[in-house]
Amino acid sequence: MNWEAFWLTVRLASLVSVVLLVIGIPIAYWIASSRWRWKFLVEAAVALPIVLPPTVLGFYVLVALGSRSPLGRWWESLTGHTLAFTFEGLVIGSLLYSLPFAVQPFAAAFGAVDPRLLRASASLGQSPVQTFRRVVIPLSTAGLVTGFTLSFAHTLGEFGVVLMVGGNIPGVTRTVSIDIYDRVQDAQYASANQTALVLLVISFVLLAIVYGVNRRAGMVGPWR
Amino acid sequence: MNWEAFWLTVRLASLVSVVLLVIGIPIAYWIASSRWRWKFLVEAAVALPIVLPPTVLGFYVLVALGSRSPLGRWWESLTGHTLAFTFEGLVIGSLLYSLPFAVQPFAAAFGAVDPRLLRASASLGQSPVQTFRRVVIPLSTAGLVTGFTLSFAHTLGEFGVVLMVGGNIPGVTRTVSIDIYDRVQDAQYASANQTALVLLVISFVLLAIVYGVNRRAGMVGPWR
Amino acid sequence: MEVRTAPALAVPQTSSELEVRIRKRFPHPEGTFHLHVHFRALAGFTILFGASGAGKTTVLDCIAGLTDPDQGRIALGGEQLYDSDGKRNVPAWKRHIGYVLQDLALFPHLTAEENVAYGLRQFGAAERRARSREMLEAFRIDRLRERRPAQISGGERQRVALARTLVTEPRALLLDEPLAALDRPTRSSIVEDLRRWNQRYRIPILFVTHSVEEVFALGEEVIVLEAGKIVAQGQPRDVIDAPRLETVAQLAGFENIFDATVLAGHEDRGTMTCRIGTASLDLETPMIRAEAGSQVRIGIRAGDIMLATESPRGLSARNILPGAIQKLESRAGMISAFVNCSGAEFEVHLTLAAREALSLSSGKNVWVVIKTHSCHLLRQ
Amino acid sequence: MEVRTAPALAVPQTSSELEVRIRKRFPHPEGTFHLHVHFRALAGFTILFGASGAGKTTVLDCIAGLTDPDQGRIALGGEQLYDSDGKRNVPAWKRHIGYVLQDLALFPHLTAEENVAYGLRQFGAAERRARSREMLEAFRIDRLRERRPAQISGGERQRVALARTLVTEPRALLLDEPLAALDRPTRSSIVEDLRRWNQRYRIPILFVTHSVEEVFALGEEVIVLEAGKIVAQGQPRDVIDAPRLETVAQLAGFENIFDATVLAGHEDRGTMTCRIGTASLDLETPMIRAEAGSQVRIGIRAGDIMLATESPRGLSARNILPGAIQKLESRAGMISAFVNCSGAEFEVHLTLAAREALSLSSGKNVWVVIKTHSCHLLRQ
Amino acid sequence: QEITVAAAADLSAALPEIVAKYKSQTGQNVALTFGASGNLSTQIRNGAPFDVFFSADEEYPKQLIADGLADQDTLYRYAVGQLVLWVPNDVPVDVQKLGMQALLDPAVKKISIANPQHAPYGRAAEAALKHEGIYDRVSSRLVVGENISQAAQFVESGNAQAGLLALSHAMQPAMKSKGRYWTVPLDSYPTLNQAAVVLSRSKQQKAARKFLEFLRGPAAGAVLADYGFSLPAEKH
Ligand SMILES: Nc1ncnc2c1ncn2[C@@H]1O[C@H](COP(=O)(O)OP(=O)(O)OP(=O)(O)O)[C@@H](O)[C@H]1O
Ligand SMILES: Nc1ncnc2c1ncn2[C@@H]1O[C@H](COP(=O)(O)OP(=O)(O)OP(=O)(O)O)[C@@H](O)[C@H]1O
Ligand SMILES: [Mg+2]
Ligand SMILES: [Mg+2]
Repeated sequence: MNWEAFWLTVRLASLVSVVLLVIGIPIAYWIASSRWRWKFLVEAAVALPIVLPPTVLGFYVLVALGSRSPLGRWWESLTGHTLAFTFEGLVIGSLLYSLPFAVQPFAAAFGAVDPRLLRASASLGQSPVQTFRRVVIPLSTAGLVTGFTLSFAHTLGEFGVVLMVGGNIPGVTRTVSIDIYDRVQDAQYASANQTALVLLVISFVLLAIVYGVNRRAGMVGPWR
Repeated sequence: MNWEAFWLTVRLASLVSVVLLVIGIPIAYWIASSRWRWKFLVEAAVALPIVLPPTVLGFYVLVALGSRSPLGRWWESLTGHTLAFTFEGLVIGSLLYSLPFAVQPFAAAFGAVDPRLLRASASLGQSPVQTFRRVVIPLSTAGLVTGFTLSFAHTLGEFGVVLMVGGNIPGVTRTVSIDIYDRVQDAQYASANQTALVLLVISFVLLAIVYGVNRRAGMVGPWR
Repeated sequence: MEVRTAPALAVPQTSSELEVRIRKRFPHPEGTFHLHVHFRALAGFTILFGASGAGKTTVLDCIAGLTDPDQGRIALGGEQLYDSDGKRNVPAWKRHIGYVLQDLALFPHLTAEENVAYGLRQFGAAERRARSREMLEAFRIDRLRERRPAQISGGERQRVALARTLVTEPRALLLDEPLAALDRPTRSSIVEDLRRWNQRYRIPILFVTHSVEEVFALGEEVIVLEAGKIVAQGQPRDVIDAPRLETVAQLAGFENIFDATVLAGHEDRGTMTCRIGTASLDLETPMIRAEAGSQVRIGIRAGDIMLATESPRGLSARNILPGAIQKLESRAGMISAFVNCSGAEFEVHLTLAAREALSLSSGKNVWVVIKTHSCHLLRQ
Repeated sequence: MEVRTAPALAVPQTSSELEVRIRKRFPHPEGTFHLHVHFRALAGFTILFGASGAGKTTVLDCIAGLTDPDQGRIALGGEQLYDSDGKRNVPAWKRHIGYVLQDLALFPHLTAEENVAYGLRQFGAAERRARSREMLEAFRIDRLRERRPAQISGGERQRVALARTLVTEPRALLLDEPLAALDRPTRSSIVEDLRRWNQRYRIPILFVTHSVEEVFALGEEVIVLEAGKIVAQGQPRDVIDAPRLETVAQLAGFENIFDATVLAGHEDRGTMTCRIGTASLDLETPMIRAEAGSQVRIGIRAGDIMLATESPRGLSARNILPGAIQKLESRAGMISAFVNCSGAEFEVHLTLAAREALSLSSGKNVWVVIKTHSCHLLRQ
Repeated sequence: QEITVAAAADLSAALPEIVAKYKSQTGQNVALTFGASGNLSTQIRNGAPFDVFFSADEEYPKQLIADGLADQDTLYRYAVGQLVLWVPNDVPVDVQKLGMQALLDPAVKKISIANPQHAPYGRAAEAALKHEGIYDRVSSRLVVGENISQAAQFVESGNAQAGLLALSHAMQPAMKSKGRYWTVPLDSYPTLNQAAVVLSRSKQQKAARKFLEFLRGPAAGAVLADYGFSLPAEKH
């Protein structure tokens, strides 16, 4: 059991899903509230990262962050090392790849809030941002939980991007998913199964906690 | 440009996302409407396939479909061949892997429908199933579109499971994502870039059509 | 509305009586709300009347099957809909009971016409269309038929909700303040429509309203709820015009309610004398079982009091009290006169015509004339 | 409600007048709805009155900033809120206008208390709590403070919505049928509260209602809307009690409206004689500019008509018509008598007291007495 | 100071053992990263912080040298890979006797190989099939794994009935009990030279070279042989 990889993975997934909460909410807010007629193009663009095979996306990210790209060189001149093959690089790659899993459910939930409540809030002197914070967000918890858990779980299992951008360096960028992959490749099935099982159980517990805390009320009404 | 792979991929992604619509809706309906206290455990379980690295999940699927598993033998006795390395096998693997991307947004949208409308529908003599069809589904389009596009786009880019279960057979199981991957591996960057670009453009157009048709109204209200 | 001559849905011709005997508790930290009612509603209008929060909507929810009672029995035309003993609980959508919800709950994704046609799934498209068009016309909202609920006014929405329920030809009808957002002419014409509907279908109709006018316009029977219990039941003229309870008198709009002390009884004429509050003013009221010295409350409608500008003679009324007009106020189509009689203030309603005839004005000395039987002794 | 002696929010002491001049069109295939109004509302109550769909809510939406007019100007206390020329359009949330929406729109995720405190973000937690508690008590809903909107009754919700808006101490107040779901005693006590509020704050209050009672209880000024236009404006006693338009008379609840033909004018006493419908019944009415033979409509309130059991003498009233009582009906606290005079049926309102005094019953011969000035000539 | 070694996936069993020996001798820590040789070389080009690169072929190291990313003088052919035809126990064909011809048996419905486009063993498999003259008759039954491990998984899970795999795989304990193999003659496919190189970017040139040196020694060679790698015939 490679606990180092576990700990790294959980850190990565938590960080990515929390950052996606932070940057996904404003993007989704814009998508849900803008009346720009070409908005649907932006919506389509948000979903694009996931249509590429993850290793290929990872390849492009690698090239973009690597020591031969301007971005990579700028970062290197700043920090002394490239973004690729670091934990920060993993975070960037995973963020890009999991973005749609956060943004799309958020936007769907925001758009479903009863507009009459937004009107009421404005008439009570609350600015759009306050209204968003005090009415839209609390009434969108199901969508927020969905986006959060999808991006969290997806980052746990993320493999292609992480492998490419991270380079599978123990303790720095070797996540559980790569670890399991390595074992399977190596025909160490027993230890692969064991690691996969532990990953599944821990993920299950984490997800169950999230869903349990944010218990859906169950549609009220005569659903018998 | 490998148009055969393209066509195959689009067929796969369409089939998978449509099937997920069909089987995801009842599952999401159950999640949204059940008042079973342990329901949250099922919700957590639905998200589990994505916490495994896709190739590893693919490996397990491969084992489950193979001639050494009961399921594989049963299928083989029925059809004369194993499910692995066939288009049907790809569909099964992708369905499993993309399930949470469909079910979770669906369930979130269903749960957000105003319960008073369900009461009104029941009082007008409509059974829960009719109510679901005539009220819940039409009021959940944003969530349905989200789940549909996420599962569609994700299947387009799916690589690990497809590679494992499909065996990369041209015209049968070689999808675009594998094709691009092969080219990158082979250092044919120019043709990889070109294929990736075509995939991105076509996906973008398809997604834009879906979002354009199901245009979000934009939150009504004084959002200035 | 025009009544269809050949309804495709069979109208139940059996005596359709609604029997309700239920208990339902909403526990709250500040005190449990406890609904406990037992009543029968025959075909025709039964008005549910009562203060805000009395439990009217909860009763309707239970009958419709949208809320489960804790215990009891609900039966319609002999069929058990709910029985906590027999463990029977017919689901709402199988009860065939029409219900116009207090918050309307129109389907936001459907046009007005589609909303109205929503419950007509059993018919073909043409029939569905014909029936809903007819109903929209009856409620004068056919011009809205292509619009969504967000694009019509509050009163229009209320009419769509009514039409949507009535068009399904239910076995019983539950109407929760269905006319609250309507103007007077629209309201009267819908009241007329409902009366005609009632004559045609003869089903039990439970009608919640706060309007005393609607009680009298529609009510064959009225049930008054207070804090989840039935406190009065009967014909409007008995329940509303001659209330036994102070709360009912308030709901019915009794303008004059006084504290009083019983002075003496007069067995011979079945009356007693009561002294109003601290004023040295005695009223003769109907007899009740109460000892001399006990405290009572007396309610008198402003419309039951007469004013005279000369001391009236030869009247049967036993209470003729001199006083002075304090002020006159215009009300809708009438005048309220406030008359001070030895410290007690009486509100008296007059028609505009009567004010002219008596040439009343502020400060004028008048006689207040009150019949014994206009003095209602109220329990608290 | 008890009025706070030291409000933390400065009450604008300047003459706060609301001026509204707007156009707004809702194009619909069946005909465009066209709102075009111009009015001023001074501090105090201005009632918006009009049939369902007349445009009342649209006016309030425009003033609140929740709907953009197509064109016009809205100013409050000298500040331009909207000006289509100057391209000024202050967003709703900066207007400081309180608005109780017709559909309430309580926040479903907040308790009653949190709903009420919602608009008080500028205060500290303690102050916020104190203010909302006080307001909840004033509206007698403090026991609900921990509950969500789904767990309270319709009338309770309405009171929460009112409290939520009033607690913010706005510069102007828009109330869209805020009392529609309330019982009579609760309604009167809130009317009292609102009057006191008005005396304290002296801000413009636009109040939409369908209740003539509320118009008279609150209205210093009333504006009648019809199909998006102002058709009458003034004090209730002029507008509602002496309407010039048939539609207004209907909204005000005029019970008797007849077709009539002008027979002759009497310049000397400023009256004219009209023949009612096909009945051979002549009425003397106030003079208007109309030629003999032209068609007019006449409205008479049931409360403005007197009944006499003997032929009245020495009365100034010029219309004394013999007839027979067709039927008597109980109304809330009064009696409606339907009297047939030579084929025309008059509805006459009597107090219960009057019925007893005259011992009226069906079939009895009576005289109907109508003053000239109770006959209102109506435009259509 | 630790050195980081990027190594082809087929060394994932052998290399840890060698590293353990090396550490007990010298106390030097060696971190191992396994991956597809193509991926690893792409990553090296983009700045991956590796010190030594063990490729599964000779091409990738040579290209790195040509691009100035590795030092020519450190290039070392550490092993030669061998191709075997592997058949699971439940497939009734006698591979020992039939050799490649076993693939024509109707019981063999699918044959797994690694991707000939970029995996050396895939290229070798293709060449061997062509050499045997049966490529055209079996090509419709080929399933392609993205690397040699995946090709092994296809047969091992029972989805393919035969596979052209690396000897190093066939010798793994997990595989040994499950099937039988026939070693494909070395002359039927181009030699699978596997080479290692020290990377120019490495800041620990000395330690890296020292580790490579150890690999030339008999201790490391024995371990490699145990895992099915034959030692190179000639040395640079
Ligand atoms: N879902 C609920 N959960 C808890 N308490 C409730 C719920 N619904 C209603 N109540 C409470 O039960 C009581 C009765 O409510 P109900 O809605 O039946 O009143 P109502 O007579 O219809 O009043 P209104 O005239 O204001 O509509 C009220 O005190 C209310 O607060
Ligand atoms: N958003 C909208 N889009 C189109 N038409 C609308 C919209 N809102 C209202 N209307 C129409 O404009 C007219 C005026 O509506 P409004 O809501 O102002 O009426 P109202 O006087 O408030 O009526 P009520 O007393 O029934 O509430 C109605 O005919 C209505 O159908
Ligand atoms: Mg109610
Ligand atoms: Mg309105």
